[in-house]
Amino acid sequence: METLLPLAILLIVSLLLCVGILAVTQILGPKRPVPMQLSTYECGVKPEGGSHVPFKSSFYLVAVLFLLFDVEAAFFLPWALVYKNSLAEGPALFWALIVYLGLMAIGLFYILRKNILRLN
Amino acid sequence: MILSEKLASIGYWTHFVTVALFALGLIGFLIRRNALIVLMSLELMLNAVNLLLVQISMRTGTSEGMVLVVFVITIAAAEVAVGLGIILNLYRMKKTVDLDSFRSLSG
Amino acid sequence: MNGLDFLIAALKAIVILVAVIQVVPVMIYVERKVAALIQDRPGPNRVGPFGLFQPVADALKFLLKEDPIPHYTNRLLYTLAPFLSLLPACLVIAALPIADKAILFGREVTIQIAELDVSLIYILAIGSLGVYGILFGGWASNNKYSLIGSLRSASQMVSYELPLGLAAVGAVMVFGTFSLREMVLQQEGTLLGFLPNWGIFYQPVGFLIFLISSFAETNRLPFDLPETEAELVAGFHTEYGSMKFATFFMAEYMNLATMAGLMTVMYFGGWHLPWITDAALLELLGSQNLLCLVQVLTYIVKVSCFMFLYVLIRWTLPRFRFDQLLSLSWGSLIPLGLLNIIVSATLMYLIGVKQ
Amino acid sequence: MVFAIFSVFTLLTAAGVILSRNVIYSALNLVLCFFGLATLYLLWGATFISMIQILIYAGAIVVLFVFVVMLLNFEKPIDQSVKLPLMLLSGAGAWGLAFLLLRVLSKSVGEIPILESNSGASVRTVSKLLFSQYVWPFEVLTIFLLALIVGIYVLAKPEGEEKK
Repeated sequence: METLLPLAILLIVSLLLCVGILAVTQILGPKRPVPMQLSTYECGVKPEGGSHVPFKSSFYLVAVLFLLFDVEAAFFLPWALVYKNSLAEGPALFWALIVYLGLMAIGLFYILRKNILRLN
Repeated sequence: MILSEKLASIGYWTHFVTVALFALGLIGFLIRRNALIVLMSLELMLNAVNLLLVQISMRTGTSEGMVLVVFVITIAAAEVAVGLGIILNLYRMKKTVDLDSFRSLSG
Repeated sequence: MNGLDFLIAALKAIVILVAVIQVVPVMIYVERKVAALIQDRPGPNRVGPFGLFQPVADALKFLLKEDPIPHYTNRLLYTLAPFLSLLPACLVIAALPIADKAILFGREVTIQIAELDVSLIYILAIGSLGVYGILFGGWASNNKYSLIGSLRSASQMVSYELPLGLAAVGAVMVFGTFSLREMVLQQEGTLLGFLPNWGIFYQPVGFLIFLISSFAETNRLPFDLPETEAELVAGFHTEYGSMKFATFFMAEYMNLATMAGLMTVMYFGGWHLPWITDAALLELLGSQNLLCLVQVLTYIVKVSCFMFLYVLIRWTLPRFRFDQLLSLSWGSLIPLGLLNIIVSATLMYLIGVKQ
Repeated sequence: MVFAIFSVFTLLTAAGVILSRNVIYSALNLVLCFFGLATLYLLWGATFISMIQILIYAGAIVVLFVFVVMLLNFEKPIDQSVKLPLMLLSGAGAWGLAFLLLRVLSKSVGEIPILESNSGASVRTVSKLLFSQYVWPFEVLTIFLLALIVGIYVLAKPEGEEKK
């Protein structure tokens, strides 16, 4: 609890900083809206079509593969924490890693081989 | 704050938070027709379960609950990955994510 | 919990936050001067001696500009997005151990905002929230360029979070702890008699992966795809102006400082001076607070070296293409990170068996 | 006190998730809700779970949601015509269930005596348990994730092929 108190204060101060920045610009900045300024910026040319482009699923693929590998990478963290101290008790954790990393490498190899992300 | 005091705050009030979170997830699951929000409601329900597991784990001083939470989070990630993949495919066919428009499986 | 506790906590949080925010003006000045040096021009030299007050002028200018919210944008998210990127950048510094202990008001105070036992994951986790500012900013702007820019930049950030995490796993393995403070404490003394006992000598590959990923994670050149001025107008912040625009930059520079700080802590011994232990230094200086000051200065010097490296690289290397960027992460850095883990594990296992 | 603030915050944002008209606000609320939950875990001392919650839920899962929201183009909002009786019915049902659960929980979990020294839930013990007793479920989970990668490829492939 004691360790969280400075964190809480930091959260509050950061929030105040954000509000402060917003308020100061609102107060100090002039307000002279002109129509051109408030329209969508496309290099000065008149905006063309809707702003939401048809989607490319490769962005989705990057995000979803990130999600899956993030989960797998997150599992490494607790493993790494106990690995050093477990060495005295035998290689159980080492083999657990080999199996785990092997499976993860197969997954990675698969996406690279299938060229899912259209890398090349 | 000393430990027992901290744990005392894991009381009736936390049960209420847990079930309220679950109920909110359930309501969202039932009333919304946007597939994305339905999926999000599912996440809320899973999180209510996580909350309960952590609570029990802290109460009993064992780690089993935490390990289960790790598993639940993995399953949730998997569910979202597949769920959103399916939603994207459905959107490609129907140009909408309204669940009522996906009726091709019903008679 | 009494008033003194609260005072110390508040002092720690505010002083460190303000100190880290000072990185922004300093970096603006250094960046412009170095750019000028490399491009063979004088750079800022009008405001104050050697243009030293240029950052102040910049800040004033940002504050005094009109702050329009364009029509077609989603007003709430448009306003919120810069702060969604600033807030994680402010919060993330809580876990950095800047120095050991100081005596303040008659009690020992660690110079670290929050002494979490999971401070390494804390930085990775809160750091990963920075992507929302970019995503929401691009979406709310309702502009093709912003949308594409934010999608690209978010893809980049998430792709490079993985090697960052994997490199961190290597460090956790060596030190056997998540706590950055304990990591620094373990890096005291010398290795093999002549090298400082720093993490880089245990995890050289991990450090390299971490360094490269940190460039991409903070959207710096050579990975500054979010801001590719020539291709995407200005990426996700095309529609932003005035202080909102500056807020994105503040967040970027603060993230830079955090990354440099994290590398210092994990790979370069944090607050330790090389070849001299804290106990010997304390004997030399005679006072705990003086020792703490020396530690803070050491830390700042180490972080500044990294910051200067960032600036130098920004003005010397060309930009990557988007597919090159993704293939560098997925095709090289992640496999390398896995390889690093397995080699480290094997070495640790073999050394452990021998003992 | 702090605990109460953050639990109310969590519940409000959870309500925001299901009530927002725009999906992007739902996503924003979802992030805040997960952040609130992580804070609750942190307050209880479950630091590891708290950080994993932010790292995976807030940092990855919701990012995926936001990506999909940005990729899809919602021209007309859905959910305009939610029937009121249906809403009331499901609301009543859900809250009824919640009430039942609350009773069950306070009878079961609420009866568990609170341990004085709960050293059992530290990061280290959780990790140790995960890699000793639960190592096989864990490896099975990895195979499951591997299968998922293949599945994702199959799901997202067709559009990729059209692009060529």
